[in-house]
Amino acid sequence: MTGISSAAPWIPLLILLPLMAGALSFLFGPRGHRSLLAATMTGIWFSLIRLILDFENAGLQHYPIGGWGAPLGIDLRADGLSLAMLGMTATVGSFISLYALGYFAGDENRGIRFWPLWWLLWGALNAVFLSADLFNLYVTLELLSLSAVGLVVLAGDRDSLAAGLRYLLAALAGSLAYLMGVALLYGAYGTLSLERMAGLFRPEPANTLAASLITVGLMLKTALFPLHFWLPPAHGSALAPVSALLSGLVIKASFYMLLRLWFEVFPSALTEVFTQGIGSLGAIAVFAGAWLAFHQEKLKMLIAWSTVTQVGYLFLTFPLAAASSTSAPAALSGGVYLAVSHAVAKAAVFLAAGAMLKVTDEDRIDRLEGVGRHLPISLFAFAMAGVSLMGLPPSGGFIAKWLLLNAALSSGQWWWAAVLVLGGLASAAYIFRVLRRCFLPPREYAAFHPVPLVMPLAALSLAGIALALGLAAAYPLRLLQTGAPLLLEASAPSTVAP
Amino acid sequence: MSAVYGPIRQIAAALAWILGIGLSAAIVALSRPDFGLAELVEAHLEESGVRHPVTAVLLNYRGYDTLLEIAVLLLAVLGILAFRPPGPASIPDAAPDSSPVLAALSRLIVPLIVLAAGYLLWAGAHRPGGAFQAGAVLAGGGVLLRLTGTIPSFESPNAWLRVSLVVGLGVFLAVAALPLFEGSRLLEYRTAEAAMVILVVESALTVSIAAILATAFIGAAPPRIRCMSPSRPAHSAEGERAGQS
Amino acid sequence: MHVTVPTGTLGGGRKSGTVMIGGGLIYAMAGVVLFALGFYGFIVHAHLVRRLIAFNIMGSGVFLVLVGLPQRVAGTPPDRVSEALVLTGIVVAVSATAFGLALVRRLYDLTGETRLPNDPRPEP
Amino acid sequence: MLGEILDFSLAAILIWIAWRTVTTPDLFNAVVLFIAFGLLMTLAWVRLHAADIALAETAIGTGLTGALMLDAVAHITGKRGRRRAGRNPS
Repeated sequence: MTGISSAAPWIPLLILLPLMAGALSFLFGPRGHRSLLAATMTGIWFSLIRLILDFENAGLQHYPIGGWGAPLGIDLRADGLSLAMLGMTATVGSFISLYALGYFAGDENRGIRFWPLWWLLWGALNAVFLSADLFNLYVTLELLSLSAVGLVVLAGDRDSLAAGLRYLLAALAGSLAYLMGVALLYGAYGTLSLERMAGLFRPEPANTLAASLITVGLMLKTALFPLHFWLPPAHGSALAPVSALLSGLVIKASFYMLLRLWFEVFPSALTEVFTQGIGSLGAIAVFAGAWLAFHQEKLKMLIAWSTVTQVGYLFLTFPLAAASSTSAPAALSGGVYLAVSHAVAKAAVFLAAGAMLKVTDEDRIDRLEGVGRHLPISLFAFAMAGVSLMGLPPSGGFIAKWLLLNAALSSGQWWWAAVLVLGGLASAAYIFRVLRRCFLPPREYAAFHPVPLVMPLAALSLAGIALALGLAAAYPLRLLQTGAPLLLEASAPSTVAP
Repeated sequence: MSAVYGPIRQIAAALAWILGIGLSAAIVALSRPDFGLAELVEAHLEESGVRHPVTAVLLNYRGYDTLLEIAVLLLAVLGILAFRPPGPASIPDAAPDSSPVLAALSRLIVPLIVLAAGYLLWAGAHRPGGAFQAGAVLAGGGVLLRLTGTIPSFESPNAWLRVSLVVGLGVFLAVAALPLFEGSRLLEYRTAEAAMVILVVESALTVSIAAILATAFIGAAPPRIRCMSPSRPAHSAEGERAGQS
Repeated sequence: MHVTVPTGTLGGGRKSGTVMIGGGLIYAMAGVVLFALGFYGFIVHAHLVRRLIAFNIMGSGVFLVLVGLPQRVAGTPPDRVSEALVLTGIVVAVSATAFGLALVRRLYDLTGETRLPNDPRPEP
Repeated sequence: MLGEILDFSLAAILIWIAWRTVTTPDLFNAVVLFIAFGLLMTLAWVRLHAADIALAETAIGTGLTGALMLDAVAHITGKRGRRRAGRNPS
């Protein structure tokens, strides 16, 4: 175990602040929710920046809650990967919060229900990214899923209720599969600490079964093909800021856990069959998702299917990182960078779409004519974020795919390189389908409602960040690689894999 | 089971068999730990502030799990409130059940329930019991009172209900954060104060758990007590419901 | 009290005479079967209340494994940590169930259906 | 020895009731069986020396979950459901 045991309050504050904000916003309703938002966001950013500074000085941070320390107590931990995910959450979360201020301005009834759920969701995300305990991760995942479902059903119509129920059932089944795996591992090793488990885990068949159950549960929550069935209805029928949260952030939490567990705790169980298999599921998701996205009639469903595609790319990390020790750092950085830039870009796209739908009152893509004239900022944001989703330069998506492409070629797996390149073309097809419509002149009878300016601006800022991630990639990538045991131990699987 | 669609049933059965057999084999083959937490739990019991090891784990060693868990419980209520139709401010309150037997019974039982909950809460420090059991028992009392009409139905939770719903999470968060101001760690109680702190947290948790569970029961929809009191005309509540949706 | 045996030996009772299959193993086995049964019910049923019941049975199975496994060697003291974990798990399960049931009721009020739309399974 | 016989029969009954709960065609039956299942789980927890879980299972697992389910079933088999109930045995 490397790193220092920290007593600075930044790690717990990142979890406590949003939870507290959730309790307060429920207690006080609409009163003072702007000041609460300002105070909490400032607190979160301040803690996060202090944590990053500490990390740069001292490296990996451990935080034994209650002073007990693992294995009796629960440890929190911050490394480069955690910080990248926390930064992603804070960035996307802040802009979605600002957007929500505008979005719920005329709908206080929903607004007062939105904020407590969203604060608890934010707290759950930070808790996932900081936890170093298998059972605690289960509780954080449940916190995350229930708040996410609560946000989906906020729309209140029958589609969103059905989608929310479908999502709830999928999430619950996934959690139980995960918990069964944890129960087996706890029975085998008598500890729940990730780091102790990492030292003890042996790839015996029983343990591998436990790891597989955990993996299936998390795949279900990440919506990897063929366990993606719940995602499009949930993300497509929720309110726009909620869709942005779900597609951008929530599915990344379970993906993060998969990376964390496989490359840190179970690397000895990584086999070529598993990595190539999960990569193939990812490849199928890339093409099937793009095909279905292209054929959607509703804008938000198109974007939701695009998320299925992007989740497919994320899972290419597994075959690329496990193949050889030379390709591992590039593949893992690329995978994480893709998760981060997709979060930013997809949130921007959903927010822009939300503004367009509020303006036109239409969810159908073929009714988007005239948006280019009436909502230029949103359309511009949509197009800019689309660049990142397609993986074109200069964007975070491009850097991420470039890293993955390098990993594919350096490990001699040209077929994954082909998936990356062709998948980008497929993404371009459905994005241009939307853009083409928007640039057509408006229909005569179409009505356009004004929206608060903060909505298109929030979308535009996120889209700008998606591009900036491509121009200033050096710092986040260095952060990801400093003191991250995940990447240091990534060479282990290559010696084990047949 | 003839009603269930053939192929799905067979696939599900096959998967369930594989799962069951695989997991059974795994349980038998699983290695045994050379290390258990039981000794550690006992070794630090003195410092934990309680004598009952399960309570020590729940509220001290792994108190952070419990902190998040009470947030999960609160989410059940937040989720239920999230999709309630806005509707008019006055849902016609389902008439209190006039069944004299139920009313008399509840007058008799409710004090006993409160007593039992108090005992469970107090007992948690040194023997089985604690906030969750106490809260659940109390919630049972709340449901009973709702059935007899003593507790009114609500459209959106009023201030008192909101306070009792979040007091558990709020107090726990405050107690967890307090050591941060003294340079200690999250949830790091001083040994001398641990017993007191745990009792405060447990009391707040009991209130919230009871409120949350009872709200989940009452708040899901206007109550339907038809099945339990056949004397009441069955259709009045139905009519309200249908008119509303 | 605590006995270590080589990994992978079943029960081990016949081998050394000091290790016996504890009651924990029986319940862990039952837990596994319940998990599989619940899983089956979760898949085959279209009715949402039935699926929530199946979910609860699956959950009970996991909890039995969680508590049973650490006690599988006879004479092992009960593991208080796993007991606390199960208490947490029960509360999480009841939260999810309450939320799910409320959603089912509302969906029924809106649509008159107790199953998800586009469900390929015919109504039992 | 007696304890082991008890454990085995309890495990078998738990599995049997769970099987009935999952496969019974009738919704109301399933809920009632599930409540019975919860009560038997309480016994299992006692046998596993987990008195806290036994208490919680009775109060929360069986009591509240059961009440919630009965209430939900009463709700969805009323009204339009009653017609449906007449149409087929569930």
